[in-house]
Amino acid sequence: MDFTFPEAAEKFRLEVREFLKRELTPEIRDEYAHCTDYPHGFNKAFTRKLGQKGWLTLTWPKEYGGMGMDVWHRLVFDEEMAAAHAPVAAHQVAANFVGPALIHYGTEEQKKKYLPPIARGESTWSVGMTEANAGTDLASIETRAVRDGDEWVINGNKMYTEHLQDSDYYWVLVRTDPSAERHRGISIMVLDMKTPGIQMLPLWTMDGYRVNQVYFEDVRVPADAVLGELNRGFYHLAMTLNTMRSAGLGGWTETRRDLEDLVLYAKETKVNGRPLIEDDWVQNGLAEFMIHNQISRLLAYRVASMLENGGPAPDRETAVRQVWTKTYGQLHVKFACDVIGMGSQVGHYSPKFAPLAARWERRYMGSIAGAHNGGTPENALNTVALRVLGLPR
Amino acid sequence: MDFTFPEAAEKFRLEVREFLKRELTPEIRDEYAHCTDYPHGFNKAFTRKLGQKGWLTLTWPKEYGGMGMDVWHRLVFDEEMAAAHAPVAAHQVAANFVGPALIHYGTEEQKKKYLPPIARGESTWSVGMTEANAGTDLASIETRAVRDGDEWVINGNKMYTEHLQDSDYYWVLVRTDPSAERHRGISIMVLDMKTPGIQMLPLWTMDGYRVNQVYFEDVRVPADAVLGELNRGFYHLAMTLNTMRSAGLGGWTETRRDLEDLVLYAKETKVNGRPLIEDDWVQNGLAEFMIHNQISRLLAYRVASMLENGGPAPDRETAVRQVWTKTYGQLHVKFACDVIGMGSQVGHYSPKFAPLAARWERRYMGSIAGAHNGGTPENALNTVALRVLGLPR
Amino acid sequence: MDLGPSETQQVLKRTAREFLQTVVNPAIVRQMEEDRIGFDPAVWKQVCELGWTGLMIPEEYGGQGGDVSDMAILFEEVGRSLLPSPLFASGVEAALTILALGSEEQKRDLLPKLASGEKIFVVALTEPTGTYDAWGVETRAERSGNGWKLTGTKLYISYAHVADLLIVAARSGEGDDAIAFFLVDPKVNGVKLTILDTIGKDHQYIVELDGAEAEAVLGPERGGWSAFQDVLAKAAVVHSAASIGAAERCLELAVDYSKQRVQFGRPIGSFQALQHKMARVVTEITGAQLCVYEAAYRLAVGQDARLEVAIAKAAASDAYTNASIEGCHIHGGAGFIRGSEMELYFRKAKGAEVILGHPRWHKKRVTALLAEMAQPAEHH
Amino acid sequence: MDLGPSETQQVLKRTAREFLQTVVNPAIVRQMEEDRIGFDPAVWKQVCELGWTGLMIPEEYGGQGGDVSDMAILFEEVGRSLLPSPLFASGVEAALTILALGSEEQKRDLLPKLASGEKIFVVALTEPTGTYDAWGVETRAERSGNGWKLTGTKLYISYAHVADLLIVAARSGEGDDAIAFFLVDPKVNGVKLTILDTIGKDHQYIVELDGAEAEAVLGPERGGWSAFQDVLAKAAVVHSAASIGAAERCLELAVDYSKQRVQFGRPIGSFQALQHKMARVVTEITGAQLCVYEAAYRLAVGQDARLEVAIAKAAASDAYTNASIEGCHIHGGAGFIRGSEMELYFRKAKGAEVILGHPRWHKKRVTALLAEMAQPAEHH
Repeated sequence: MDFTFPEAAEKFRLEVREFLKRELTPEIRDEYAHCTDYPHGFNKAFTRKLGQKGWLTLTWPKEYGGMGMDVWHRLVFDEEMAAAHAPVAAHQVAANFVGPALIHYGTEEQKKKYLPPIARGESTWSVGMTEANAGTDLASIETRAVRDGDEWVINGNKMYTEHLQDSDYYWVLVRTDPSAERHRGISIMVLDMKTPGIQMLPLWTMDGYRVNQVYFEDVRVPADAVLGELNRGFYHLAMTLNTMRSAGLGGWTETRRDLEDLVLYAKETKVNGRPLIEDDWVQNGLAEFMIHNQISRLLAYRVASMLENGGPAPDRETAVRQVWTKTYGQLHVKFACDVIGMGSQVGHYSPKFAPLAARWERRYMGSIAGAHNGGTPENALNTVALRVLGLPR
Repeated sequence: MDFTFPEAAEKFRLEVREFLKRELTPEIRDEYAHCTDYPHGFNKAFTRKLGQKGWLTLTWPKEYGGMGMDVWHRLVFDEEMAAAHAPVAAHQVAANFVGPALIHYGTEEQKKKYLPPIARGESTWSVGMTEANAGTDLASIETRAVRDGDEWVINGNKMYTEHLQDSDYYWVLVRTDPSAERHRGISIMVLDMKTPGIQMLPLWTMDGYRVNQVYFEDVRVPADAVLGELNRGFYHLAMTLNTMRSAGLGGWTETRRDLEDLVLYAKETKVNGRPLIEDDWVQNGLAEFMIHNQISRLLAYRVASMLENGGPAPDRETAVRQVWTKTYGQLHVKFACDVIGMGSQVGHYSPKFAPLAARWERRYMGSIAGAHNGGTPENALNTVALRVLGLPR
Repeated sequence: MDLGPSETQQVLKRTAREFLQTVVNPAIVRQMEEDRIGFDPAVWKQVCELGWTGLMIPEEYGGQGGDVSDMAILFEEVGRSLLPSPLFASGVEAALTILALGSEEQKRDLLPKLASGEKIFVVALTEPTGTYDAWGVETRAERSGNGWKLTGTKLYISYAHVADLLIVAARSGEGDDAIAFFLVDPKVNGVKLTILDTIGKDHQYIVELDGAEAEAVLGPERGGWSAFQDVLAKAAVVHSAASIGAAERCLELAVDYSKQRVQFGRPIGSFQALQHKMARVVTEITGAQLCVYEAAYRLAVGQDARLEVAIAKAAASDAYTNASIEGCHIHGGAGFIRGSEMELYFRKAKGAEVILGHPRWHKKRVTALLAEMAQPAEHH
Repeated sequence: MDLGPSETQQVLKRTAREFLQTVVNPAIVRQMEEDRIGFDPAVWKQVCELGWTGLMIPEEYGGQGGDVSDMAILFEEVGRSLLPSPLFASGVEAALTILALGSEEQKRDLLPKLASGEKIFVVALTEPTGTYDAWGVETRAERSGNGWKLTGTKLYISYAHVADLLIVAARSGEGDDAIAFFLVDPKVNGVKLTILDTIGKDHQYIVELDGAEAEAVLGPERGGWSAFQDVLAKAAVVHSAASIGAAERCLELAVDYSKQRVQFGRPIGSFQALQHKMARVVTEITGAQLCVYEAAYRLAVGQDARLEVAIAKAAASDAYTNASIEGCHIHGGAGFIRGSEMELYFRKAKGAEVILGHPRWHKKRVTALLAEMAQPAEHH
């Protein structure tokens, strides 16, 4: 039984922390806190600096621009980035989702072409899966690619794509064989965003970040735009989703910071002369918040340890982690708002009267999207019930 | 908008209260609290006294031994009985479930035969619906009655029948046409408990009351044992279930008494010198307990008011009341145990160390059965979803 | 005992729904969020003409002579529609305050103007601590000649920017008794109004008072606070009724959406997990609504309603919050995108929850009242 | 970092499960509930021979030289099996207490007897107030010649009736420092044992001390309380591990039953509402188990584990309670009838919840520790 990081990883932590202290200027941090288009800050220059260090792709093989290091280094990096509220939107999708998937099923040519720029922090990707009529039922997507000579011609739509307005590439799920049964006949393609025919309509989420509605009108891409096997996209996708679900392992540190700030707030804020934290319900809620955060941390470590041992991400822990995130997150946001009380409705344009810089007002508005990103809370529970417990359909 | 009882009903309340003060001796109350076979006290002599007053059947037509009074009198009576912890098991099923159903679909002969003794508090009934393989899916019952000349011959089993060991009659659901589709071909029959071939195997619930497993072996009953129309039992049953669901309208008073006692306990019990009730979480939990109890009361009044206006029990309020009972009840039992802490595990054989006479220890053990009696919590939620909200199956 | 709206009240409710359907919809609500004034003056004029501003004002002062239960029934519809207007601030809070505290002369002067809609009055009670307890009134009133000068910060003051008169709670000394309600013209020196950025974008204001001169005291110079408790109670119940109406709309939206939206070949409303969510929501709303009605009834007939009011506000706020959260979840992506109807209710629910006492605060009151009443039963 | 049992611990766990399957089952557990002694002496002998009583005792005192994380792994299986025995009372609580407080001589004298199973020792700490805080120790120790006499009531003392020696916490004055642990022969005058009626029927006793003479003080006469905190921490973690094992069994029972039980033509495990209940249970158990492991690990290697222990006990108790409640609900009628396996776990869960600190109490500690640690972050 062991609960400590390898020494090398802890040493690396100091290096990352030092770097962030130096490079994460107040301006960048401010952008992160108040930027209205991205949930997690978008800064290409900062991303390039991380790429130069090789930190975006710590665990990738060296031949594709990776550092060939262990999972603990990656985890340490993620933890420090999240704790520092460092911007990640310019590289996250590319480095954590697209890259690993490509390593798995891309052709050698595709790997050579796409991976090194990702590792250098020079190419930004978006992922387009869901559609207006598909939701989380991805097997029912309607966007079609039709072969025309050496090219594919794409028509259809995608919903809720983040930061596509700043992406170089667009990873999309399209139907390439409409005659096949719904799970078959789906392929993955990569679209250079300079390709004509891609239209974007911006939408904003309640808490103020931009997601795009995307329309394809006779978008022509070359034959090698297909990633992995033709018509096997849905099976490749499972791998991508798995990677997504075992990503963000360092994210608990951001929540821990939120919690610590809330504890301080409860210590310092008085109600009729008595500190809030002396209220028993505040104590109880803070403790439950802490317990859940601790469990997020341990589940992340557990998933990491299985990955490090060469296995795939474990079903039980991975699936259960989704349930934690999707069902308990909302509870703690509500609790934090209750602690703050009347002030929890105040936004950051009234800084003087917005407790904790209006963080919880924004989190409250983001709590729905947070629970639905990458699958609904019900999807997460279904996965645990069907795959982990083997309950009948 | 009006929230007061009619004056006559309030006057009647004083009469009932006076009666209970006089007749509900400490012995009877003690029996109620500690009797191990019945959840709600079983006392035939006391039931007969109530029958002599006509109080068991306040709203029945006078021709069958009723008093022809309004629903408010009935509600007042139920409230006072529950608040006083008066024993009801000897008449409850007969007077509140079987009787009203018989009035609805019995033959005139059956009404004349069965109703007046019920009104006088002289006949005790049990109801047998569920079976080992049926659960709440009553359309799947397997007990069969086969016609043989002038008689029916019954074979099969029933589960979880309360106080059958002391009943005069047994109201049962049996399959009379096995070739019909599952909802059809079911009939209701009445069995005189003196009929040979009925075997009882006692089971005890966690909190110590007896429910019977019943086996029928060639039980022969006369042709007129069929209540209502042959093979229409499942449809008659819906009526009985409705009556059941709109019964127990006075039951909230017992919970209110529990709550008031808990408030007193929290006022008087000190933790390290500080009264429990000064703890914020205790305050919050007691308040939520009170709010839910208040809602139970108002829903009961609302159902009563609709019944009084001649309508059937309203779907929304009746269904919603089931959800309250079945889902929130458990929460408050758990909360009360939390308030009591270490002592919540102590039973009534250690009276010195059992807070509040071990009531919550017993309630905790009874909380599962309480939620499943007459349908699971899920059944209640399904009913609201499908019947009240009209959601698709 | 009927536990529901009377026939007259049912007519009021029906008429209100019909009227509101013609003058407000989600697009208008959203537009008014960004609007400087925050409501449509033409609609406001109609609202006043319908007599809603004067609904609780006796006929002798130019009102309709209704009671708080009438206003609660009306506000179920107002809440449901999310109508942006100073109706609650002026027609409920200010009207009740003037009725409860004002001298006969003040009532004769102010109430007809309020009832007709000629003037808008706004009560300025809460401060940055956000409490409705007496200790929260820290604004000081100091004698100055024959009058008073007020200094302090009032927060969360809805529609202060359109008020013709502010009714400001301030204290001239220690103790609850030293709190009085001052009439202040918002245009005098020493009053500064700044809009507050709120999740509901509902035109709440910061009112900074820096030696602002009061025109007069509303009613007595001492003892106003205790008379004001009845105002808080009635306002809380009316606001709770609005929450019930809004929660019902959240439920409708969720039910409708779940019947139409197909996933995995089935309408999502056929999935048991979502069915049970909605079943819980309707359960909570049904229960809370009865609590609100009972509180309104008791206040209307003058019975002690302290317990019922606390229960009503707590239950209604919780029901609305949950209905809005579950409604958004059921809508999935369509529930968190700006521009969706559901998203509006989600944001407005937060404001409804914290105004006039957070559910937590009311629950504390419930238990305090229970503890006060609890006596060992005679046959224990 | 592997976050789970080591290979040796996995062997221990497997062996334990195999052994326990042969010696205990629900019928035996139920029989032992009614039994005067409460456990099978023959099985107890085997348990001692397996070295479980001495698992945490250093080899020099006749034990196996394991640590608290080994014991936690073992207790996952013990908890799962509901084995009735004084293993926790003697092999965990008493062993830890003697190790933490005893003089070298006392250790040499007592530990080998405990490890071999020759003697059963039982700690008597809690009193009718049911707290594990120092203020709860109200039993008085008074000097009497060279020795001490004890007066007070100890409650919830598991297996006191088979103890060869009681280790009684009592105070000789005010302050935590005045609490010491006294060795008392339960057969001396002034000790009265009465069985306590508990929901778990788990042989807890009332120990009434009326001037009972102590043989000796275990370790120091002052300062024992602070050293004892480590005992409480380790015991809480081991008991939490037992809860995890039991909760896992509840989940298994629920899953199995729901796959077999058919209602409305489908196995009930195919209904989404029940699926989600079970999914939540497995989620809670998985999380709580990791918390227990981390606390055990930190205690074993001697790191500060105050926060982790409080989290572990709270999370494990909550997980077990919920698993037992949901398990019963899923079983329906089969879940509340005496004689069902599910019903056993439901009742035992209540005892597991309240022993060694209710989750509420541990949550208070979590926040107190958080508040102690919370400092403004440097880049805020």
